[in-house]
Amino acid sequence: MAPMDLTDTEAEAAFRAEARAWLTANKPREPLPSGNTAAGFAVNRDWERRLFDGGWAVVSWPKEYGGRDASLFEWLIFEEEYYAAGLPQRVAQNGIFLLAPTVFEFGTQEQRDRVLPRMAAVEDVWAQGWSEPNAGSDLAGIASRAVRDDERGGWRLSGQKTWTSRGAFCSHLFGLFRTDPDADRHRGMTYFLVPLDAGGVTVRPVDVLDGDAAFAEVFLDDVFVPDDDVLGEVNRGWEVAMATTGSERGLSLRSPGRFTAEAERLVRLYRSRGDHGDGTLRDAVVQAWMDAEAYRLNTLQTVTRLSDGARIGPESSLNKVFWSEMDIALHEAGLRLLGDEGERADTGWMKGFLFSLAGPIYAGTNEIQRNVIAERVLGLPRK
Amino acid sequence: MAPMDLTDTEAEAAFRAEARAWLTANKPREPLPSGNTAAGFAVNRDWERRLFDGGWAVVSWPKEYGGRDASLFEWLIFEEEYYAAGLPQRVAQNGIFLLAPTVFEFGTQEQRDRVLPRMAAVEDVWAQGWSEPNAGSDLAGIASRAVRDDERGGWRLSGQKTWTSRGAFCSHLFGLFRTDPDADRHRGMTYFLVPLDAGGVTVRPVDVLDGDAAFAEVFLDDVFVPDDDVLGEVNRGWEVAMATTGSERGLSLRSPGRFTAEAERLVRLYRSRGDHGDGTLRDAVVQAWMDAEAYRLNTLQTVTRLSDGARIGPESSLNKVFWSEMDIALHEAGLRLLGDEGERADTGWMKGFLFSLAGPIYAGTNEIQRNVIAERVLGLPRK
Amino acid sequence: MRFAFTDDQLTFRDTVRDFLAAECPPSLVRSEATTRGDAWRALWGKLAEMGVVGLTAPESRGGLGMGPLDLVLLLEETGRAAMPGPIVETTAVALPLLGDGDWAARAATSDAIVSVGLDGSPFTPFGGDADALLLVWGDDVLLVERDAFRAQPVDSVDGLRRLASIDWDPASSARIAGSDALADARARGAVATAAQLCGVAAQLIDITVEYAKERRQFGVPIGTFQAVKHHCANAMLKLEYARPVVYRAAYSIEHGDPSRAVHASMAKAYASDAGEVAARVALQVHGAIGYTAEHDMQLWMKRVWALSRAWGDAAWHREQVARAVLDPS
Amino acid sequence: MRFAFTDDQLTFRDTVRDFLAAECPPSLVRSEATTRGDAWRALWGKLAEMGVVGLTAPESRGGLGMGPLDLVLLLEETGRAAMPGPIVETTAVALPLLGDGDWAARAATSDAIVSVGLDGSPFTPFGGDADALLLVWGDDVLLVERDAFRAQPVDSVDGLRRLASIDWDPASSARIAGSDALADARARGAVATAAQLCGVAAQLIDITVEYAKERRQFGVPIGTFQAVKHHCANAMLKLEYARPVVYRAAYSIEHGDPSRAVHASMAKAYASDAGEVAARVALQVHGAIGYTAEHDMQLWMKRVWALSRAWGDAAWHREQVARAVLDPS
Repeated sequence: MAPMDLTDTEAEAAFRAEARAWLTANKPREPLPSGNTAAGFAVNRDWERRLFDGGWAVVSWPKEYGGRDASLFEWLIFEEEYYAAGLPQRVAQNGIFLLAPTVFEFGTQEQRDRVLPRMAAVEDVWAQGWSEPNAGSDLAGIASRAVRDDERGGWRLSGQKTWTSRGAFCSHLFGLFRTDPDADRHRGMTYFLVPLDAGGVTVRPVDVLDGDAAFAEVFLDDVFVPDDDVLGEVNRGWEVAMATTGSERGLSLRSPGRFTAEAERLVRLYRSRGDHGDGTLRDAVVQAWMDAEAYRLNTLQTVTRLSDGARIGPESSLNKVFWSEMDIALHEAGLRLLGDEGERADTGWMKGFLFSLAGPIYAGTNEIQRNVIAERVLGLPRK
Repeated sequence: MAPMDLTDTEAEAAFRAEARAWLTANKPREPLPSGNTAAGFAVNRDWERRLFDGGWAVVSWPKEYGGRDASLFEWLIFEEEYYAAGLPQRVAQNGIFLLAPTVFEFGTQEQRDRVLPRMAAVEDVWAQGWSEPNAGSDLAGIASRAVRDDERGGWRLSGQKTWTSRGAFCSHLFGLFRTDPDADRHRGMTYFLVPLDAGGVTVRPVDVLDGDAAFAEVFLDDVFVPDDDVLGEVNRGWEVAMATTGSERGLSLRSPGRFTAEAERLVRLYRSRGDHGDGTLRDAVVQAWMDAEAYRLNTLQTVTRLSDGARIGPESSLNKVFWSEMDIALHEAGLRLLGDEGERADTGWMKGFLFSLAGPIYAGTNEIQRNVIAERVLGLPRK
Repeated sequence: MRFAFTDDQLTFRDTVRDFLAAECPPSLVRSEATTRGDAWRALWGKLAEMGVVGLTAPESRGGLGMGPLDLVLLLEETGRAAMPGPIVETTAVALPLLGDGDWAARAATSDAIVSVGLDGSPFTPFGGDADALLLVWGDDVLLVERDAFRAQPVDSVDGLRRLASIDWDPASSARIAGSDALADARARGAVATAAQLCGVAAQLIDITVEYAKERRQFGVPIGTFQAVKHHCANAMLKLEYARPVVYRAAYSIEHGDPSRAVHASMAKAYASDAGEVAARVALQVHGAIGYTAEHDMQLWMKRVWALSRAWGDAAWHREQVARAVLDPS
Repeated sequence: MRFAFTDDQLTFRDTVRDFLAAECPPSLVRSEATTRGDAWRALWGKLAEMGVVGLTAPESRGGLGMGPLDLVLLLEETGRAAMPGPIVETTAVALPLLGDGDWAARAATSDAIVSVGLDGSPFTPFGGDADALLLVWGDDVLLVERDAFRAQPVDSVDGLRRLASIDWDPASSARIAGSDALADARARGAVATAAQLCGVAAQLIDITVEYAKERRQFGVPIGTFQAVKHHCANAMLKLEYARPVVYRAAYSIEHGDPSRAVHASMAKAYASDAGEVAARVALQVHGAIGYTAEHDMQLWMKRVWALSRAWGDAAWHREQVARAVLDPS
């Protein structure tokens, strides 16, 4: 094994320089709007298409699917440069970070060829269909069902998905449906890929705290989905889905670049506004800055392990708790620095604060994550 | 109802002046040693005897038992003056604050006459015998048993009590023993009064964090206790005992005077040491000072309610969580103010810190208390 | 020594609670919070008829001649109901400054809206709705009538705040009080806001406990999970220790206690913290549904985020206490 | 980019872990912590034979010529075992200052005990045991031999610290380094102590998890209660985020990174906090049995309370980071 080296290799440094140069030359002049409105979604989608055209949409994917076969470290570097350039989270993220790894692992060759290039090119934008009205923390409480249609060679899906991020603007949904109603709670589910323009699908936008329609409810009424759109084995959807929850909680959805960029913004705000003589605020700012850095270092450890062939395990729950609570604390510090303007609805810090509040809830509440840490990392008994 | 009045009445002011004058004239010249060693216990007992001789041992008790029929407000005033004079918690406390209210409520006239005056005069010093090796948070897990002895007119007690505060130095024990082994967990227990010099009793001192023998294990091997020493009804010991746990958690064991006096000490330490430019330390000090004051105010509300005829309910669990966590935070701030001397074993702040750490554990852990708040104050379902 | 409210005070509290339960439903709160509507004015008029708006005005000017201790429980109820209307600004702060002048009579009877911009913030609640504002110039408080100021709306995260930034002309304004009265006004504003925050927190806890009893996951109500229980218990702990601190501060102002400013700072520090904890717990226990704009809970949560900062946030008030308690005088 | 230790480093770590498991049982820790005994000296000698004591001394002086990155995992193991002995003072701090002098050889081979009093505290660990001390005079580091100082024992809450206050004579001492080396020495001391704290915290978590699996109340292991689970999870969270910060700081010192002092401060801040949380959780989960002197857990808990303060506490180190990151340079 090579010794520890926390600097870029020559290849990494070259990759970083290339990414930075491209982003500098190509990024939009004005800050991008929120992707949680119809108009904002379209603007972001255009930008992400440009990213694809430049070859930067999915750097870690194989070249044949639109990537550049970048290493995980290079992916981290790209993310750092991306957020340092002031760019926002991507509307394509749930597809490329959650669905795509599952398609690479469980999909057929035909599915990969059909799904991935269009996803990379933002021609299809994917929404996650996990939660239901009675399946939140208790994801295995999913009640939406799929009934076999042998005649047409597929399944008929019915039920309701909810809290679907940007569901009103996405073109496709990936989600779990119950295919064997007699099986145990964690069995008898199947992972389906569903076009949202299919007959029988109704999408209702749901506004969130900041007033944008960031959520949607998706109603499915006897929606036909062909066998080709079953991902992995029938009745093994739980195992297939769990492969993406590790990504969602841990590494990919929350790359450190976003937080280190936010932390730098916080430091700049501190320097321009001062701490009003409030030593606890100074301390909160430096803690937030350090936490972003600690998250980066922890991720570097994880990526090194993954590069050595390990798989991400229940320790991803540690990451989920850490980044989500850090993100809130960071934005709270920002609002405090704003002083009397801290209650304004229209600042980036308030928008960011409201967004951060969702962190401890989605992708498995932090209460569930702490259970996972206790039971699966530390080995405490479930019951 | 009279309007709110947060000042002493004339009678209260006179009472306060009298208490202060007596304490100033009579308190020991040197700070009292810890009561958790044999020698220290004796010194404290002598002082508490003097307190009794002065008529200040049990101010709220009836005159006939050594008190002065003081109101609850006067009791609070006495406690304020007592701790403000730099005096420590009393070795007699578990008797006068936990057992005595139970004797007043459930005891026979004969028991009151026999037990209370000797307790007030520190001739008998009582230890609490609740916990057992397998009955900590789960107090109903008590396994010590009492078997009927009709011939001698009493009971034979066997079992083990543990974490008994100052048990090695006390003369008597009050505790629960199982008298009906076939009853439900919370039934079939009886409340006994046990002299620790009775045949069959073995007491083993147990050292705690600061090295003093603050705990004891009490082994009972076929110890005879006459019927006269059953407090309340046979097999109703749980209900009888619960009457004192409210006191233990809430009001009496942790009168605000102790914390306001400690908070003033912390402020003096801050003034002499400064905060080393550490704004979070300054904030911690002022929070501790305010918390002691908030606890005093909360207690004044409670005492007003009690004076109006209410009984203390599950809200005592709020008090227990608050004072125990405040006490730790206050002493942590003190240790931080000490700077490099903060790790010294021989400071009052370290002693106080170690003592404070027991707070979230005894009298029902804070985890249990938070369950009680959720279930019995807020009405969340038990299961 | 007696730390309790009188039966009269409790009865008035219950009357206001019942009134708001009937007249200020969540649907009204929602429409006012999201549209900058005018429905609050009718409510304000009824509240004036009950004597609540003019509670602190002299009887000669149509008020009840009462003080902060009579008002504090009513303010808590306005927080519980997330009531729109400048009750803190008018009743708690402006009327004691206006004395027995004509503006006192007009404000007490809801004939005129009088708001205040005294807490050092550049934004004034109800600034665009007021017929007169009390504003600071140097160490003085000036009364500025409608034609001497212009109001530019500013969006707070809490639409009920109806903030505006004010452009005004001190030359055409009248001095009504000096620095001592200003200090007292700030204490009154802090304590009144603290009382509202206690009510907001209480309502958030109630909503959350009810949800935790009903919402089922893993086959049981989520309120059976110890983590949910402890979240709710922590919120209740903060609230129950904030309340007496707030009541004491109201008492100290009522009686001119020399430490009233420190007591007011304690009140605002505790209530701001209690509100923040209640809001966080409410959202976390509700989960995604609490994150939607459709759920009423968010209206109260946003109230916390605004009010916890108004008249000084918790850290600022702790520092005021620190200066009084820790620093050599 | 590669953030992992080499196989050699991990193997050495395992060797030391196995050695300490065999040679430094809790009974030894207990007797050393409570009696100021001399049993640590035999252990120290064996550790020197393994090369651990002299790890940072040049090979020409009997050392291994290694650096902080080779040492950091071993220090973590000494924390896990609560090992008595001046490994931070001698190996992490003194030897890099002693260079290739005679004292380096004597300290590396355990022939002499060399401790340091460089962190600004008036108390010096192993001050009464040392044959030589490195102490600060002005901006310089002086080597003070046994006959030039007197040591007065001071009791730490953690008996393993063997603190003494030192009375010494700068005139009969030799300057061995200046202010740059002193700054580096402080970074080395902070990171080494941080590594020990990670080990102490890891052991506290292990002990606590084992206890929570075995201890039964209400008919089930207490580790099934969600409150206990979340306590343990919180401790683990703090530890797992402290470790990479500590390792990075060791790397930065090893490579002379210009930010190494800031990285060292981050390391100590995180490790101190992680230790404090682990200690609190350990005690609360153990309950009364953890409060007794009879239970071994308290030995580790007391270690935390001493080491979290040694070389600067968390707040002090955060302020050092703040000065570097927030303040205009």
